[in-house]
Amino acid sequence: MKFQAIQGEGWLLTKAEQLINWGRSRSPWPFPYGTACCGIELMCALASGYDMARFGAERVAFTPRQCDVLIEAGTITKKMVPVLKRIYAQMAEPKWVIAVGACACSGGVFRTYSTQQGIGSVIPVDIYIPGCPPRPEGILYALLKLIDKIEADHPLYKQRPKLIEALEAYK
Amino acid sequence: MVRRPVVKKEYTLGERVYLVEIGKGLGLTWKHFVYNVKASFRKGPHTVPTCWQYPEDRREIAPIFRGAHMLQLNEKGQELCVGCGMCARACPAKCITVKRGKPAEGEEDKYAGKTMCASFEIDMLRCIFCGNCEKACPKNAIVLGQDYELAEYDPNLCIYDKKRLLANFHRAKAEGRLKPPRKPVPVDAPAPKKKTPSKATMTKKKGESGDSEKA
Amino acid sequence: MSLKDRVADILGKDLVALNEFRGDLCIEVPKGRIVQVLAKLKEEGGFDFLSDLFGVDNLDLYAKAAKKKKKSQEESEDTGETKGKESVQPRFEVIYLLLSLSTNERLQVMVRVPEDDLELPTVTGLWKAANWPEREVFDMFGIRFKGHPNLRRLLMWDEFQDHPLRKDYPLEGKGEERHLNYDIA
Amino acid sequence: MAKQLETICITTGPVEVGDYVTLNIGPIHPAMHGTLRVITKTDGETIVSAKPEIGYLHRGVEKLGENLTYSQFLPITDRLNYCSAICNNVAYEMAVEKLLGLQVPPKAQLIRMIMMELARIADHQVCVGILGVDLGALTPFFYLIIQREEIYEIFEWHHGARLTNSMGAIGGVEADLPERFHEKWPKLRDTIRKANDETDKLLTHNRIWMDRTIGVNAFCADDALNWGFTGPMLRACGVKRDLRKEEPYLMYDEVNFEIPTGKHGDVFDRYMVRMLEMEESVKIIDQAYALYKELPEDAPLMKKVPKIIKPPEGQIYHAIESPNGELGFFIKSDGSDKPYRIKIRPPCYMVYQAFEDLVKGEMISDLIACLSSLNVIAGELDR
Repeated sequence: MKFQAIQGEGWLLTKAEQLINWGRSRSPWPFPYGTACCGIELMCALASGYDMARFGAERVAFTPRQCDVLIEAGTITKKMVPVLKRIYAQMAEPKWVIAVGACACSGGVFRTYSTQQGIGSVIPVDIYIPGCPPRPEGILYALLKLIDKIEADHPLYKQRPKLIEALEAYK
Repeated sequence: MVRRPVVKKEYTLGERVYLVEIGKGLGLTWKHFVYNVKASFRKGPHTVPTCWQYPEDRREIAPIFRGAHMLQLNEKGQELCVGCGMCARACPAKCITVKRGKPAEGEEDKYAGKTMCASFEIDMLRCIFCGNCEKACPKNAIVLGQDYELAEYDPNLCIYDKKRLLANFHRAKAEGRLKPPRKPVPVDAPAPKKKTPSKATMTKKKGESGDSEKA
Repeated sequence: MSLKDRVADILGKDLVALNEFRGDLCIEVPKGRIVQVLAKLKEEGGFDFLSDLFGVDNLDLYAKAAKKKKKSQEESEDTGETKGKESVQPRFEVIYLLLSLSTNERLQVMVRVPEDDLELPTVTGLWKAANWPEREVFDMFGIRFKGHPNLRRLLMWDEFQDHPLRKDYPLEGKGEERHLNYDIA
Repeated sequence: MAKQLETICITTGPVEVGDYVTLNIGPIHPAMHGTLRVITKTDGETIVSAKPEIGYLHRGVEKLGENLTYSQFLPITDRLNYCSAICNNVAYEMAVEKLLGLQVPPKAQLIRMIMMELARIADHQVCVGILGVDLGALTPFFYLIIQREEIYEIFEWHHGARLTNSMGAIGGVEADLPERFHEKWPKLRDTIRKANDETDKLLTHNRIWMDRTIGVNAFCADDALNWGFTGPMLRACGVKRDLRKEEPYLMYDEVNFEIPTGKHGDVFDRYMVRMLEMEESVKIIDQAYALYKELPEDAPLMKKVPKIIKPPEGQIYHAIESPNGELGFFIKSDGSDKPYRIKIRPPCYMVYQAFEDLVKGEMISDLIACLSSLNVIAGELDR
């Protein structure tokens, strides 16, 4: 009975979750990790003309510690993989990853000895954007989709694996 | 040690005082600000200084823009693709797989050619949108449309099958965004000679084997 | 005097072969005397700018030629004699692209490097520009340059074993991964 | 001190700390353009040595070229210098045409010239903008980006892509200049000039800008030649050398333009050379457009090339003046439909290898200014 209030119908927790989600989705601070061509289009998307800041991606920080969304734009080579892993590890939870462009998604045309075939095998990716490079609109669309995903998240459940375990047992 | 030319910093008075130039710069940014405010009140089509309010105000895309692929039908509603696989061979990223098939009994009039593609898959994550498939297609069946909103949560959804490519076409047709047929490129038969030949093609030796003298 | 004659004049005996294709002159010089030849070209020929330096692996080319030869041999049913002559051909080439700033002429100087003696003298003393290209040739083909100030891998990471631009290295690699020797995260 | 600095910049390898402070910058430092890494040894704030490490964007383009056909490799060249992809396309196309012994029709040459110069302007704008951003002047970057969108629009309407253009084909170009170009060019010319003027007003005579750029990383001309510099970097040192003039390709010998040069090869001179070159590019486009208008509307755009290109055996090297300098393609053909060996001579590769000499004895903050002014594009540097 104790868990009844938390288990979905709980008004307070749902509202708290909504509040958290609202806050998170309105300020996805990006870490623009542009390594190659897609970085230039990402620059366009961030700069005037498209202005990603309209969706709350206002503060572009170049340190992973203060970012929520890792926008991986460009090729990741095998030499770079440890660096990418490190950046991802340095980001604080909650964190999301957008893979921009063919190279980041799957290696693209560079099916070669030195290119990592997609960053999905290295770090978890939330959104894949095909294109080589995608238009700035394509990047903005992905950001909007990411915001949708953040809004549908359950931050309080996710943070407490033990609680979920208990709930599962309760059922 | 590295040699460095000595550079004398010679400033004019205005530069030395330095507030003059700062003032000029600030004036310029204010001019932009006023211009932008004015432009935002202007009616009519989008003007440059303000930004494109993307989801609502979409930018005009060139009709030849290379976006998501689609498989075209002809005016009679027949599939143009014959499954020859030329696009797959021309693709530098090797992201297209085509299987050739014969149309089933009684369905021949659904296809323009005698054969058809049994399956047609494009891995959009690999695709680099270079347009080589479009150039290679002898039937003008596969074209790159104008869709650019391709982001997906799941990478498996980015592998477009035949159904989805045809759906792309139907959607584009409904919205009137079909790609105009490519104009034939005027190819020259007898070359009109340039007045001064560029150095790159100064010597014309055809059919001369490169290593003949080395052996 | 055309460039061809001039180069032949300057080099004299050092000129092994000369080849012109579409206006590009390529000369072959002996491996041992490459630095002297380049110095001579720089001083006397006026080729004072090194625009690039790179290697070529001729493995496939020889295989193709051998195949062709074999085919023609089979056709003419002429057996024996010329067997094993292809293996004598040095496998690698290193090409120096020279440019004369005053006359705007370009010259390709080629030197052949056999597989069992992968060593060349460095030309960083003549042109500093040869620094990274030589490192790249070492990285990609495994040709060592004697006297190079810092002959390490340039493009691939240090622990990488193979030489990727060799023809017998597969395009998609052999599954190498880079691991740092300290723990990240 | 060492510890503190290390936390600011993300290190990716073990750093050795000797008498000097070893400071690792990159590869994800904001001033390192994504993929560059410099390991410096500093004495206080003065740089004692700076070792650049490259290869973080080595994608195996040359090896890939050996496994693709001649026309398949064309889209890959876009990904070399992605700020001015058209110059790479044209350089590669011209190299293959030289191998085939082709000559492109004049109209195609003019279209190539116009597009290349537009790409050059876009490239220089990015370079100047980023140089400003790295030195703390954000405003010009935004003004230039607004203007650059217009150029991208023309690219999009001509060959269907904004950045990775894959313009033309071997043997010519595939489309005539779009309607939009005819409408837009007079206006675009003014906006380009206006944007440049504004950048000029904001930066050139600004005391802060001058203090941070004049005399920084000054470089001797003979050193520059010894290191293999080309392009704006060499011209900033005072050497008047431009492949468009020295080895005219396309129709550059029929247009008049100046070669702007600097004096000392410092950051300010490089910036000025780039700014003046944009102006010259506008002039070139104007003249080329006038020449273009003289040609009949149905003039040929393509030379007839077989569908599968099989050049004769041989090896050629062809170079053009890309925005960064001499961009050359060496192609060795063995008579098959795939190139036997492709070697790309990227301009910033030669410039970047002199980085240690460029920054030795300067301050750390000047290192950032130096790196931005070199306009090192990692895609072309590492290939």
